[in-house]
Amino acid sequence: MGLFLDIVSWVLLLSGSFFAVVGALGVIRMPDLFTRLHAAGVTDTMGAGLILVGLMFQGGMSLVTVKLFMVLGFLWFSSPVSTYALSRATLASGQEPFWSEDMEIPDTARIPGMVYPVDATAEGD
Amino acid sequence: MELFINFTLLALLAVTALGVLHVTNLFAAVMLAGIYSFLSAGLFTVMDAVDVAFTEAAVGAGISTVLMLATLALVGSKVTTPEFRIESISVKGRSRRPLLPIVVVVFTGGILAYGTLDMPGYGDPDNPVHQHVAPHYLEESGHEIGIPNVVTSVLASYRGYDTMGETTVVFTAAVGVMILLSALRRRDSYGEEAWGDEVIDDMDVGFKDAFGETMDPGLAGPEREGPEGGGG
Amino acid sequence: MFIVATIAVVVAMTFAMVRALLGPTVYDRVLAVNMFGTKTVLLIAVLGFLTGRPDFLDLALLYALINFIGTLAVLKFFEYGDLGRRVDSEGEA
Amino acid sequence: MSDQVILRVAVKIIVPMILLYALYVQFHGDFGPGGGFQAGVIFAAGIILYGLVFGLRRAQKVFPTWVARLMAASGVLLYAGVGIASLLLGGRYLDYSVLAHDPHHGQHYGILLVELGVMITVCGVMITIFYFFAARGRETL
Repeated sequence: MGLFLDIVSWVLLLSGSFFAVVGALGVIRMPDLFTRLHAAGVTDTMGAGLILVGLMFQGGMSLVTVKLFMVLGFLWFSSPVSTYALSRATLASGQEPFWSEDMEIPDTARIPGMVYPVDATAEGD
Repeated sequence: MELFINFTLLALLAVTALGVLHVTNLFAAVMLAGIYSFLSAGLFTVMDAVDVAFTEAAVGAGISTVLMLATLALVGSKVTTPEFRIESISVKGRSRRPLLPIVVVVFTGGILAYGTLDMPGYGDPDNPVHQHVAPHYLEESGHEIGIPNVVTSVLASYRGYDTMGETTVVFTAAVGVMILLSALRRRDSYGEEAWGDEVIDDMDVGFKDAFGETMDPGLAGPEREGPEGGGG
Repeated sequence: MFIVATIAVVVAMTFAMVRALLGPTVYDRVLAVNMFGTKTVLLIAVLGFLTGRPDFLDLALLYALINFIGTLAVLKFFEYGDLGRRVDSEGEA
Repeated sequence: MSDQVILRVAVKIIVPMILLYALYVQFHGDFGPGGGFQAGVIFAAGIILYGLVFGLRRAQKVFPTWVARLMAASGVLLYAGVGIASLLLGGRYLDYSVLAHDPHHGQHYGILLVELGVMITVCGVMITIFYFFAARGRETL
């Protein structure tokens, strides 16, 4: 049983490390902020999640596991919120993501007062 | 292994420090200062100074970014470029290059680095620090004070005077900030008719509540214009 | 095995820092700092297991909670230019 | 700018946790890392986060300025008062052993009170400084 738990935790740790490095690589390699946000999301969810769950298997039934669980909970709570706030602030600042030409932007996703390139081309026609 | 982590973190720390010097946008400098704080907290953790790392985490990540941004809101984020500074110096007569400061800094740094050669190694039990009172604290804290965390017992009991002085310093810092910013506000209020800012009125009301109605008329804002609807 | 995780986290930290140094816009730097904070949480957690003292997790917990504040302060600053305002229109604008 | 529901809901959930964690750091400081200074800073950070998202005015309704100032002063007073109390009880200044019949208990009470004083002062000071800076920032707008 102990060996089985160790193997599970190793696998989780290794895959978590993989996701952390890959996501970080994406943060460097991606072309604009929104795609970089996507890559950073990988490290925040998969990387942090798998590594922390792997550590939980090592911690066993103890206070350590509870604390790890709380850390994971807070990370998974705060990191999407800050990603949301960041992307929103970036949009509001006027930096535009790579829209495709004929992409439909639903009304719920629009920020009031912002000019979207799709509309501009549509009005131009 | 710990050596590897130490080296990497220290190298990153140095790179961050250089980056803070290099960037001309002060917002970017604030961001890099945040990274610096994270890195030093990591280093403190590696060096087992968990309480220090705790302080660094709380202050560096939570408060100092906010306060630095608040300062930037007051002073603006532009930094004068080095060219401009050189010109402004050369106006005075001699054209001075920033070579002298670099020489001084490198020389001083070299002397300091030379001085460290005589210091005992990190964690060496023969360190002078570990010779005098530290063994007493570590050995006697258990039955003299009776709490498990020696750091707390040293901080609050053995060195209670120091901590009280530090608390007073923190308090004095707040008083200083209050005096400085209040003085600025006061000077503004002479020139202007109205504040145009309910928040500051709120603060003045709070001041009155705390210290009674006796206020310097120069400090007190004009009457509040009825109840505001906001906040709800 | 913790060693692999530690190295991976440190490498990820380095990448995040490269982005913070390069970052063309300020938002890239914010992203990098936010990610750096997450990686610090991971590093502290993994280090605790690596050195056999998982008590350090309090620190990781603190970072997980506090990291949020810096990011929000920066974003609020950029969106509104000041820190004292409510984050919507009905407040004081 | 439309309202940011996500941000406000998230902050409403996370601020109590930060405040609770500050109290944990405060009272767990005898056993693990942490203590009065850290707890005060964390508590203040929670209030500041609230102020960042809900605005300075609402934060000042939750945590009025005069409370912050009162805390900044009374923490130092509490600290010094513990010293005076130990003087009056026949010990030396800030010698907590005389605070209770058992020296250990006295030390416990003393450290608890002293750390509480540090926390109160630090928390009040941080919040006061934030209020002042944020209010100044609004003037320049």
